[in-house]
Amino acid sequence: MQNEMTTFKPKIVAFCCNWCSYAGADLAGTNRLTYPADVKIIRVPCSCRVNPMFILRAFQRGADGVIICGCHPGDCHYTTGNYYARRRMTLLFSMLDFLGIEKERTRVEWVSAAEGAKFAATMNDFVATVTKLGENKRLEDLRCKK
Amino acid sequence: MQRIGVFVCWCGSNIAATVDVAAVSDTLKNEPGVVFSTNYQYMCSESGQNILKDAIRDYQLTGVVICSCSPRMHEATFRKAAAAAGLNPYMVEIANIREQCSWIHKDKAAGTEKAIILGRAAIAKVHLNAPLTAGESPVTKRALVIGGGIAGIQTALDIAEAGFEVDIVEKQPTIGGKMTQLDKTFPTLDCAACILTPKMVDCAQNENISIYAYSEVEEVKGFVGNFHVKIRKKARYVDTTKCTGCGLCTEKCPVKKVSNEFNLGLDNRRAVYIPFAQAVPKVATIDADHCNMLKSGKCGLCAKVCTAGAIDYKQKDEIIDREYGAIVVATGYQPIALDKYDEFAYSQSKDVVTSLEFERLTNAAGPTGGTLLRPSDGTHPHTLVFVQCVGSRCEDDGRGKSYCSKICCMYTAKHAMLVREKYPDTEVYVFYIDVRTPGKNFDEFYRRAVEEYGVHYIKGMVGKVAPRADGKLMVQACDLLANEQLHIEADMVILAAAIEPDPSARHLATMLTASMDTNDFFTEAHPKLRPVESPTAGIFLSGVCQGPKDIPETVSQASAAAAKAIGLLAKNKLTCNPCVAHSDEWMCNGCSACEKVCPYGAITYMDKEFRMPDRTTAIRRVASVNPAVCQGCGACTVACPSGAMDLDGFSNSQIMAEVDAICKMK
Amino acid sequence: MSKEFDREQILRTSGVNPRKCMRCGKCSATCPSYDEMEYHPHQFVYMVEKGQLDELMASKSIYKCLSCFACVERCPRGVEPARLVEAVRLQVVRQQGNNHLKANDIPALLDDDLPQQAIVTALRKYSK
Amino acid sequence: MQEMMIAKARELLKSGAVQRVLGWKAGEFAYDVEPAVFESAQELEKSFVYNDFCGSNLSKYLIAQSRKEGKTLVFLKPCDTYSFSQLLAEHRIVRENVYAIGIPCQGKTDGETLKGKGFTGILSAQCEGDTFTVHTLYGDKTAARADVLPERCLNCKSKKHMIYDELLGEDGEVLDSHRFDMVEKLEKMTPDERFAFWRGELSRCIRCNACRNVCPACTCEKCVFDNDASGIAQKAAADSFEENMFHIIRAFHVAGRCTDCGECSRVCPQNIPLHLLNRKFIKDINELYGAYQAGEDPDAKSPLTDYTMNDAEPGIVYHRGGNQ
Repeated sequence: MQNEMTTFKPKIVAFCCNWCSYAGADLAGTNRLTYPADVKIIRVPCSCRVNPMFILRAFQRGADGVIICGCHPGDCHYTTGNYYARRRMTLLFSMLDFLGIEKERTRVEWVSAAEGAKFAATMNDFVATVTKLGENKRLEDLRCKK
Repeated sequence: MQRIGVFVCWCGSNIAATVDVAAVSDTLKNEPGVVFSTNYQYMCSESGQNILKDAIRDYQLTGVVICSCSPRMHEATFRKAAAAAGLNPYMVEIANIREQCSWIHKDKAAGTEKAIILGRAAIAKVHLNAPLTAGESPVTKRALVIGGGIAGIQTALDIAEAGFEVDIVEKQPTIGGKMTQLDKTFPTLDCAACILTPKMVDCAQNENISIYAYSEVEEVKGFVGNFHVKIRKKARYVDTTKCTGCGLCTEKCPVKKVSNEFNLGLDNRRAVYIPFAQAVPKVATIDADHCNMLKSGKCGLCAKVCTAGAIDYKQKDEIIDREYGAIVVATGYQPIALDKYDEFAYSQSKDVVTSLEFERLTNAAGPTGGTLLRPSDGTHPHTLVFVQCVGSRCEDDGRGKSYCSKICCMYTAKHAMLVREKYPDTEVYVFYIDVRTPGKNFDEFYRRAVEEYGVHYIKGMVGKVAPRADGKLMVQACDLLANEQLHIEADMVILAAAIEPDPSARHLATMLTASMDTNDFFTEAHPKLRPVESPTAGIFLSGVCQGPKDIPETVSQASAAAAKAIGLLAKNKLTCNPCVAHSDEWMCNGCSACEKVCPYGAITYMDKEFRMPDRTTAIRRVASVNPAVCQGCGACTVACPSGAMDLDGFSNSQIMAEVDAICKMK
Repeated sequence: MSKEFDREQILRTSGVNPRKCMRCGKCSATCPSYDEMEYHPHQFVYMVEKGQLDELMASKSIYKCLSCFACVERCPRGVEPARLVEAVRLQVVRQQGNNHLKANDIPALLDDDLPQQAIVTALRKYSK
Repeated sequence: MQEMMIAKARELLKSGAVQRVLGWKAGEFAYDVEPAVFESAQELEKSFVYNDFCGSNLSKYLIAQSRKEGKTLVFLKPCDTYSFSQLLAEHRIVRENVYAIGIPCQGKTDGETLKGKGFTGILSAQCEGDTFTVHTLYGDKTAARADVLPERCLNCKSKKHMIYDELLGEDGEVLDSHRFDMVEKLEKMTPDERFAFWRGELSRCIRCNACRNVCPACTCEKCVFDNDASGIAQKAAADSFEENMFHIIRAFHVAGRCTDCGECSRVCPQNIPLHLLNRKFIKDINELYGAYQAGEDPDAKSPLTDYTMNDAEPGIVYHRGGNQ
């Protein structure tokens, strides 16, 4: 079991807004702050561009965790985008939880362009959390395989 | 099928040390659609760019993936290079294998594997890329300045000076704003009127400037370069083209007891009035709320005495439609209401005044002719107590403002100094929490008040002001440095009330789709690097509407805003960001969800006739995005339930292709 | 008990964050028993923040506060000095380990001239 | 009531005030009542009905009908008026072309529910007060009203009409319903129990799309699930995830717009309690962003196109609901 835990490499999709979090991820790189290679970043203009469909699609295609990063509320490059994203994601995550899916597989973090260290720390923490949960089965298994 | 070229950059050893670049380019060569794949030491160098250009020509590439540093670094470089080789620049995608891969991973195998996946995601995206062309929109060469205080005046003068037409909209009957009410200005003690009124006259005389006084902005439509604005010119009941400003009507009007707002209610004016002698435009205004003729049809005295025949009781509000390329907001401020500060007895005693009221009481054109007299009994005050930070830096219960109002320390020093200079028999106390005097010659000015004029500066706050039956004000305060409680018998107490944005600004911000902070100050596009621009393109900020500031700072910002507006007006065409939203009219429900989340007002609806598949025609309400206004955030794409709204450059299918490439089916 | 423990207790029972104080002194300016006190309201805030608790706990000032809450009302930063005074007092009372005024003692103390509020305040002050 | 309605419809048709009538038509069996458009007095006489089986919500049909030439008369039960009002707010219905008559409703049963309660050979049914009489081939049978009404009517949220041009009968009040009880019960379960519950329910989905087709909030000109370009279009399930995706996305797309009319669950041939997904969103919205009822106030901002600066962070999900 222990062995299995350590060899499991989760697939993590991170949606990062272009203006804050993607830049924060770049800063983490510039400062050589390491986090697992399991995290793959998709650049979007704003956290409000993240459609719940993208998240479900990622899970459908085998992602074990999805994290959305955007500018801190109030700092959105487009002024209000992350406020909408915040509501959408809150409701979506609550729904996933309602369906009995591990809520730790989804997360929203606000990371500014200056927070390279926070970005790396967040990713380390998220990867550790998802690794502990193991492979994402529930979303697939919600419908019994006959 | 696209013909894609893949270029893997080593970035010297920055990438090559932890990513096997050859393995990446070899593996990606086998991806569908990839017809060329290579790696090179420095892709961003001139020779690297030449490899890219040659490959585009030699292999007839339709799409390019560059595995290199962050797109924030060199996306523009590679797009430009691709464009030089005849490829649409938006057919270039970057896989970030430096900041987000080689620099953070130490294990070469893991780094290489991740780089390959990131490359695949970029290739998957490029497959769905479409060539994009940046649109262009024309610029109307006229600016609108909202607010005619010193900020608006300076901005208008600068823009007019550069040869562009400017309109000033001011809600008061005259331009000039708060500065007209001031007596002297720190730190030089010039008389405010002496330096302001010539500028007001300049405005009136400048051919490029039109002043719409006693007017308000009613509606703003359009976008940067092409704003359509409706201005409501309120009825003055005076024909401004005929009125000579002689003032005869203002002397004859029988309604004498109208509180004079120019003197902050410290004296009265008539129902027909000119705010002050140097008003621009210098024309009379009839106050409809108090005029007997307008209220009951009985009087008409002003019309009888007016030799110019300018009085027109039938005048109506007029709506003026104008087009502008740029809008400058200069709506200014007002002191906060002090009715919630019972401890200072502001509403109980006439001798407790705000600093702005004090300006009027010391102003030669004010109600007392410049002699400082107690408002309650007209006697000469001997002991004056100034209280700083009244409502500023308050974080308690919604009574005050959390911010520092910035100007109070300096004007209080000015007041204290002037009182001591003119009336050496007075004792002047200033209670302060901190004295903040950053500014050229500011601290020197404050020190002069203390050292040369003997103003008593006391570190501590006033806790209570109690009016006594004999007219004295009992001031209870704390001297923190002496650690003692003080009880002062004062004749007057002057409160440095916090300043807040003009209340009209909130509604205006909604019309302009310009953002505001929680205190209703307009937000700047960047707090340090773009301080005079609103995040909404084409809207510029001048003066206190953006945050508290004094006159020198307001004037510099006003000129800066003018420079930005001139920069915009000088252009004939604006190039737009091509990564904008667009709506598929066939799928659009017309439900307005997208319109509601658009921060820029870029989405409008129209009823459009459609030829349906069954050969009938139908009229449907559909959304349309103005590409010149859209900034490409994508909020609308998620609000849209049918998926009719999509974002060029970051389309639903592109992002899902990236997701798929990263996850791959299990 | 350690000083740090006292400080923790005082901050917790009062719910006051002394770091919010911007040292304007409006609490002391407004205090009706200022002259009675060795340490004034603003000093309470500062001294708790600095951890100078021995002086405060030994001082008579903690019994001189009228609990009129004028300082709480006027403080522009919502620091609430009176609650701090009360918390220091409570800390002293607790360490002494007994109640100086019990509810049962009150009927004997009542007389027509004594305002109700005085009894309530006294109970606040002298019991745990 | 039925006679009054027919009389009214006939009168309006005759005067030319309306060109057609949207109502309910008797089907082969008594419980097979279905929505129908009537264009003449004869048609009305022949098959117009209004009885305890008229559960279907007519408002969605107005999208098509109101775009036709002339006016359409529609009969709306209180809960239908919420959908009608919401569709008006979304500009889906041409208001000028609709004449809406509000009619009272004491809850509607349906064939499924009756059969589920053991009634067979149903000829017709009638409700008097709290007693429900079912006329069957095998004689009359009675039941308490509460026993034959579906869950959505037992937990009716409102007997008040939100919008109408004319009212037949009396208007009612907004009720204090217990409609969130089941959602709450699920929330109190452990995630494992919830997962088991939903696995049991959703695994029965056959992707017939009935829920979507009947839903008065699902009115897209083209549904994302039918759109090849959307990347998620698939009628048949390519993998076991497909249904989950469909139901979550569907519920999300109507979040803040769903009036909780309950049609989705009524029409589901597999009896999946789909309305619970919508109610979960409604409950969350009420708790997190303030009480909101879609279709109630046409000027209210829909919670998903609105925000406040102090909204709860998505992390709140970790702390509320489910006792993990």
